[in-house]
Amino acid sequence: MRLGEVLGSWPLVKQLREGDPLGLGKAAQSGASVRLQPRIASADTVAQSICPFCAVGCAQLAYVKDGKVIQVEGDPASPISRGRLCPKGAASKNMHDGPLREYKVKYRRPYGTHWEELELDQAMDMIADRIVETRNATWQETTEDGAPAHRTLGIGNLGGATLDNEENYLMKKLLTALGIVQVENQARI
Amino acid sequence: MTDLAQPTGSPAAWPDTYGDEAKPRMGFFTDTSICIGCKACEVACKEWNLIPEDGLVWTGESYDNTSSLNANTWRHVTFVEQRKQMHLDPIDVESGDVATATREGGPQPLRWLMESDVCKHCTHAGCLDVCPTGALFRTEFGTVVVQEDVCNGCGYCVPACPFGVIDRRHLPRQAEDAPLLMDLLGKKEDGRVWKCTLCYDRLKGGHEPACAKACPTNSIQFGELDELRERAGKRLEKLQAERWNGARLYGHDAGDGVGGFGAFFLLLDEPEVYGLPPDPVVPTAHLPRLWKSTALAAAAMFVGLAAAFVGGGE
Amino acid sequence: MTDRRAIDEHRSMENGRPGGTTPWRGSITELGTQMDSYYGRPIVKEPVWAPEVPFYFWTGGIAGAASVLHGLARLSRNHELAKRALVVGAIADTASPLLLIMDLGRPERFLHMMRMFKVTSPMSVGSWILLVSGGASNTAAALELLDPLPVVHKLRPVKWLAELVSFLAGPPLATYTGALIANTAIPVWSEARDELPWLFGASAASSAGAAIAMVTAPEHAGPARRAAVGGSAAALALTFAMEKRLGFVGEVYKEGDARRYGRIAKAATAAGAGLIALRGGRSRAATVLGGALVLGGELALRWSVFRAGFQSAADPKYTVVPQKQRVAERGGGSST
Amino acid sequence: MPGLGTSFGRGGATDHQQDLQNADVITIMGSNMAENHPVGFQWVMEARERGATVVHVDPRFTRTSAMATKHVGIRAGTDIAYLGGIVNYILSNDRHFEEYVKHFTNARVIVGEPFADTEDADGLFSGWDPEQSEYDVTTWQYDGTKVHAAAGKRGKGFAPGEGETEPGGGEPPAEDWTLQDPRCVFQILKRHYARYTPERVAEICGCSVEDFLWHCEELCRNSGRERTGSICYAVGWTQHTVGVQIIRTAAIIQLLLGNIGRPGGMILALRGHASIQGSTDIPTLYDLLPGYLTHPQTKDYGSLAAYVRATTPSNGFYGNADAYMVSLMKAWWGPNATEENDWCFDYLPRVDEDNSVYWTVGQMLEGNVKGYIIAGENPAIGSANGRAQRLALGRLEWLVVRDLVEIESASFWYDSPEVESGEVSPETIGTEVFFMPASSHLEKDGSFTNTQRLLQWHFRAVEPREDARSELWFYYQLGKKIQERLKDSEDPKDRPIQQLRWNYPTSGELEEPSAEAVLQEINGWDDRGQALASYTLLKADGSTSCGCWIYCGVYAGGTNMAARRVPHWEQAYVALQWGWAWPSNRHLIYNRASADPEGKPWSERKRLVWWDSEQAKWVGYDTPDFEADKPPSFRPQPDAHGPDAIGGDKPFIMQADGLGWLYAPQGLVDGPLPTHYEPHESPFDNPLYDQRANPARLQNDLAEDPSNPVAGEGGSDEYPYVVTTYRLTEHHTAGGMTRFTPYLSELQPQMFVEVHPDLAAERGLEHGGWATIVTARSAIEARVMVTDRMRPVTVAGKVHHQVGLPYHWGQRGLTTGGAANDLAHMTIEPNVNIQEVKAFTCDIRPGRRPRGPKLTELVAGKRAAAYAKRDGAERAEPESERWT
Repeated sequence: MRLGEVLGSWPLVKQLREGDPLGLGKAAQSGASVRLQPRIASADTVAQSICPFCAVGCAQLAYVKDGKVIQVEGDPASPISRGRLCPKGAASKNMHDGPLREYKVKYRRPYGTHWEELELDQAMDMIADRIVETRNATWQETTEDGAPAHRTLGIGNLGGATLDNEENYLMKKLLTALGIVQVENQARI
Repeated sequence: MTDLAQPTGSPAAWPDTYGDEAKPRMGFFTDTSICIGCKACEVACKEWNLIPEDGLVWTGESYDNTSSLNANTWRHVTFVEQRKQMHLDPIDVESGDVATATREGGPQPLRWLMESDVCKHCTHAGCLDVCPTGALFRTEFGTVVVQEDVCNGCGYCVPACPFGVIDRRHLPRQAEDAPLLMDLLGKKEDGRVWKCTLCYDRLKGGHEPACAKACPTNSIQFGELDELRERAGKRLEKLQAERWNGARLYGHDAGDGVGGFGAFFLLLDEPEVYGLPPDPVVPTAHLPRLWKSTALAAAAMFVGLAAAFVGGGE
Repeated sequence: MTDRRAIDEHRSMENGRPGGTTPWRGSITELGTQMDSYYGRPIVKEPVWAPEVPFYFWTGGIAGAASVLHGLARLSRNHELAKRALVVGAIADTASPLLLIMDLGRPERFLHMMRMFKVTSPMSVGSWILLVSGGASNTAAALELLDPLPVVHKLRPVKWLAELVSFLAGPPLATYTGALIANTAIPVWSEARDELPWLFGASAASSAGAAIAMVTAPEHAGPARRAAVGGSAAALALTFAMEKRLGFVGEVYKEGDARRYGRIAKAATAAGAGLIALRGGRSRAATVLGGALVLGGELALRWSVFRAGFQSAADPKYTVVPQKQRVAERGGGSST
Repeated sequence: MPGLGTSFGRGGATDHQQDLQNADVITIMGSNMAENHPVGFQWVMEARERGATVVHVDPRFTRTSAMATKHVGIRAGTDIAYLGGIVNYILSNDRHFEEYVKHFTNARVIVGEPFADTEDADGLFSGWDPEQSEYDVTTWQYDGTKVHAAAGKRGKGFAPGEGETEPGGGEPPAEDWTLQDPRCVFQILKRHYARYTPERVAEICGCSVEDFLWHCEELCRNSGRERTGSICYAVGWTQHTVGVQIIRTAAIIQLLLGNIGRPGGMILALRGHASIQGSTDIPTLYDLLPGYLTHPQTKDYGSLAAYVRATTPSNGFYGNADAYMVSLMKAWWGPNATEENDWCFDYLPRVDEDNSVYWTVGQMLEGNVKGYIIAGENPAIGSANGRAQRLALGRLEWLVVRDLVEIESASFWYDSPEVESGEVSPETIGTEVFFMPASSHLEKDGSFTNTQRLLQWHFRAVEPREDARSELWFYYQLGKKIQERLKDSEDPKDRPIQQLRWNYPTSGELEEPSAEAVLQEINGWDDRGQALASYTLLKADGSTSCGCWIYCGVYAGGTNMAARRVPHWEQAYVALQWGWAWPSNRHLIYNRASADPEGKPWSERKRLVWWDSEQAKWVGYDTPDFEADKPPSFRPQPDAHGPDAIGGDKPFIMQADGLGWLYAPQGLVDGPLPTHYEPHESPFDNPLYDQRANPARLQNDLAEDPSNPVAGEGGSDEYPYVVTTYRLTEHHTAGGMTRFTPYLSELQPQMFVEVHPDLAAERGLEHGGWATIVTARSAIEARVMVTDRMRPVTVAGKVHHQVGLPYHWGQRGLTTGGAANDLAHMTIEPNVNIQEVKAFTCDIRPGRRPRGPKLTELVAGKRAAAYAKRDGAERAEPESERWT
């Protein structure tokens, strides 16, 4: 770079040359500020989503770059939320990649005093085994007074209000077929 | 500079220094009469601007645990509970007389003020004027922004803000390439000053600021300042017709001590109740006179010292 | 923050927010009804400046006034005095920028001070003055000390020029710091805008005079002694005048650090100046003792003013009351 | 759900949130909408700006109250008294919308002789059986016929094979259009609420007569042809031992004022979880099958058809329930479900009267439940009586917890108040715990059903990291593994698993099943595999398959309607092209009622759906919730069944009689009409009747769940204050998604208790200090917030204080604190088995709670003192059914 250019890029010189004597405006603007763009402009993809907290059902847009969510904000097109979010909805990304989010299976053996590591697939096998065993051990074909039962009261399942309809459907379908009837969530309204 | 002495309502370096690049002056109108105090603005701001968490301190000051605008909080929702009527006299919603019950031995009057405070983006901004490095500057949108790549943390802007908005960040500095050999001089703290940028980057991309976009009830309104001022005037008339207790505009007047705010408010009580100065004046309004007096003082010192040489022999 | 320890560390960090539970003990609604500032929290922020700053005000003052004394001494052919004044000034001029850089949040960026020149910013103007004055006085001092070497003789014109520049930069260097703090929203500084540059100027004269007198033989140090005594008298007078005129806003000088340092300043300055005035002409020891007292007094003065600013920001009443008075005088509802 | 379901026919909110902007008066009660549904609240603000009156009735002055035209403070748990007073005001001043009431409600229907009202039996309805401590609901039936409700406990009063009696035509045989017959619903209603006078209301609820009358007048003056009003509620109503009946009272008001089915006229049930509506539509609930079909009980119905008859109305659209049911069985067991094997009806396990979550907790405590899976819920602090919940988890053999973070339900075995107090320790807890990291909503495809019955699709933004997986993945892969293990079994009990349709396309390395494929199965298809467009196409002959009949049409034409996102500015305000609302994309249900009996709009201002005689069909801004071509003049044949049995002037097409039910002859177990009862725990007697609390409420005998002594018993003075628990804007439910999130934790960083200054003075509490709140179950500590917002109420001339407790905190997360639910009891509402956490009694004292064993001592000591004072036995004989 030639000296002239160096001097020319010196805000002090700009200030005098470019009509900003007080140096309060453009002369003070740094190169980075000139080039500044919103980071969502650099997103690879934008996923249409829905807020996971309450049931108002605010529409969200999730901006993704290099396989990471870089921003979540309201979708103005929604007739319900019109792009607006409450503090929880606005914190969706903070919840999604929060400091205490867990990513590994944790196992605690009976009477154990600490968590142990466990491979996901092994955990799935162990859970499947537990369900089959407990179901066999607690199966009830009929009630004491001979009424049909076809069920186990030895296993229960709790949850659903925060899950997707499709997830609830598979949950209900599988557990009903297994004869597990204590399928509940707190949607008791 | 003299125009600083008599506020003109138009920023000193805008739009002229930007020529064709100049954009209409953008700002906020925060209408506290429809603020539900949800703090979505605080969170949306932090998410967008990647601002660090500001500490987990329960204050007991109603529902406000953020306490103030500072380097790590650029939107701050204030909460004030009062034994006051929301509306002065009977308001006439066709027949509904709000005050009746209260007058006839109903419950104590009670209202809960909530207001989302933010940098005022003053027409004449103390922080901007006193910044020695030009880190603070007036953007093409007429807003006041700190450039994190320039600020050297001299801290002059902090006491220069009549609203106590801008502040130095004391949290640990994030890894970033410091200039060659300058690491020796580096400090552990971030050390730079931060405040609302009115989402300068979003504006450049044609998006509205994060807080205004998130605001569920549109209490935070973003737009061209002139249009906002007009809207605010109409809004005040409506509220006064409805006898809202203490409704007033704050910072919309181009004739005030900072030449009007770029982000102004509709309040329901005196400004100081919300932690706002009743009559803010930009420090540099007095600067011309101050410079004169400084020059005189300098001269006086010179004369005084000279006097020390005359008389007294040796 | 991934574990509680980190959180607790963070919580304990002084990160710009007053924090803590409000001391109120009644219904928070009652407080909200009667409060005339938001839970008593500050409106304007306390400065973030560290102790380097008042020390700089002091060294900067010494540097500025010393350059002037040096120049005047040259004119009055008092080369003994001039030489010592030049060195004292140069030392102060070297300490000053170091103190300023140490105070920066990003010291490695000190050069950004030279990025622009802003008349609206006393700190910007001051930085340039300091650059010029410091450069000049140090050049002059270096050449003065190297003068015995014949090679340096060729550079005498440079030396004279440097001395001239430092001479001219002296007065503004000694006084601009008053303008710097007066040009803020801190009530006790801003309201004192008519006194502070004068006060700092006087203080500079007295402390420079004292410093130079201490290192100069009494027979040559007359002007320095007179500068110390006169400056001290002026500084004391201006302090009283300022505190009196400030009235309500000036009450912070009756509280805490501002009061403590203020009393030290007045006592030490008066005692030191008196000692120099009465005995300085004859006794070197008296000059050294008196000079030290004056220097200490002037440093305490800067500290008193510095701390007063913090106290003035911490209590919102100093911001609210005068402003409400203004509004009342204008006879208007506040900015509606 | 049954509150709305028995009244109108469907358990969902009757309208969409945006329509609130068209309301002339909005009553928010049992809800803190501004705080818990802030973005939905924008529509209330729109209405307010348009001049609508907004009234907030609540024990606390909240951020909602701050926005309302007026806040009316009442005593927690007195909602029915307040609403009943409004009913009385309407009826005694003839302010009801007469034409609407006559034509669209069952006001004119004559009720059978056996019915006796609470007025006659001092707080009990006819049919009360003190032995069983439950009602014989058949005594509440219409005169000359026996109808089914469209929701609620529908088997009740019907023998396994028995169906509705058949005069046919769905027309109740006995009616009086003059509404004068003393046994017609209208007159019964009048008599039932006669004693709910304004003075009585003020005395019970502790509000001022003036405020109450002002509210009544606002409601009445905004009813009729030109104006409408809306009511918004949430769990502030449901979480009571009379929760369903509170909602019923609101339904009665809205029917009398002629608001239901009309623009700006609704009951908006504000759900608190993203898919809480969806999780009842596709129920993860023990007593329901998808689409609100009753889950068969341990009775011998004989056949699927007989079971359908015994559990659903034969008229209206439930008349086709056999088609919905058979299609469901086809969706689950596909080709294996045949007419010959009665569509695998016997594959369905049978449920008892009560297998609800609280019953299960009792079973866990007694060691009868061995295994438990928790997915996205946190019972350890989110359910009533946290201590009992945690002890119950500790008595399982194995437990699976799926969540984003390590919630209290996963860490109970080493980090809980019981571990701290030394009651239990890891060494004494035998539960094997699997913590499985879950996917966030940004890591999976799927649909949520929001509070207005709108299905909205969300797309995966990124892949989940490491072991994190969706529930879709978990249950699908789990099913695969179980099928694998049982594939060779000869045991008939394994056949339902072996034959289960369980093949969904998967994708990616994670083998995530396709949510869209699941949605297609939910929507259903015909015998040619074509996606069905509407539930009206479902058949009982096995030719159609449908996983949830009310969702049929969400995949109409092979497109995912839930994923539609036509911007609101490109369509009318009803926004029919955004997502998809059940049923059949109808946003304002029962909208036939927006037109008068002749099919003409009641007024231009409130026009929505009307009969166009030219085109001979119903037209308007919304999808008509009515057979499009059924004219207003249509009258059913005497022997008609199903939809054909519903006249052209009957908007409530799910109901047996097509009418809005002011009086519910069936479906509810605790009364056909709402009646004020005190909460299970209350310091007050019932001023209306000797019957203090809901007689049908379900209590238990668990040692872990003792009750505080109540009014009338000695020792109630040990727990003199009423607690109400709630959420804050800044947190979500038990905090699993927010207490672990920095940006939200810093906004509300600590558990606190809200009290009025007078109570603070009474108990020596200091603002900013600490307080300990004690019940017979437990004690927790909280920072004290002294505020006028906790308005005291004057009940029966005596000032009464209430204590406010947010329930977001627990042991884990960035901010921790006492869990309010630890204080609550497990006595539950009889229709939906929900806990009563909005009103129970407590004591509050200054200072932090004792640590270690001293905590147990404090609670037990106080309980012993209270019980000692209690007359007679250690524990008074319970007056109602017990579920253990």
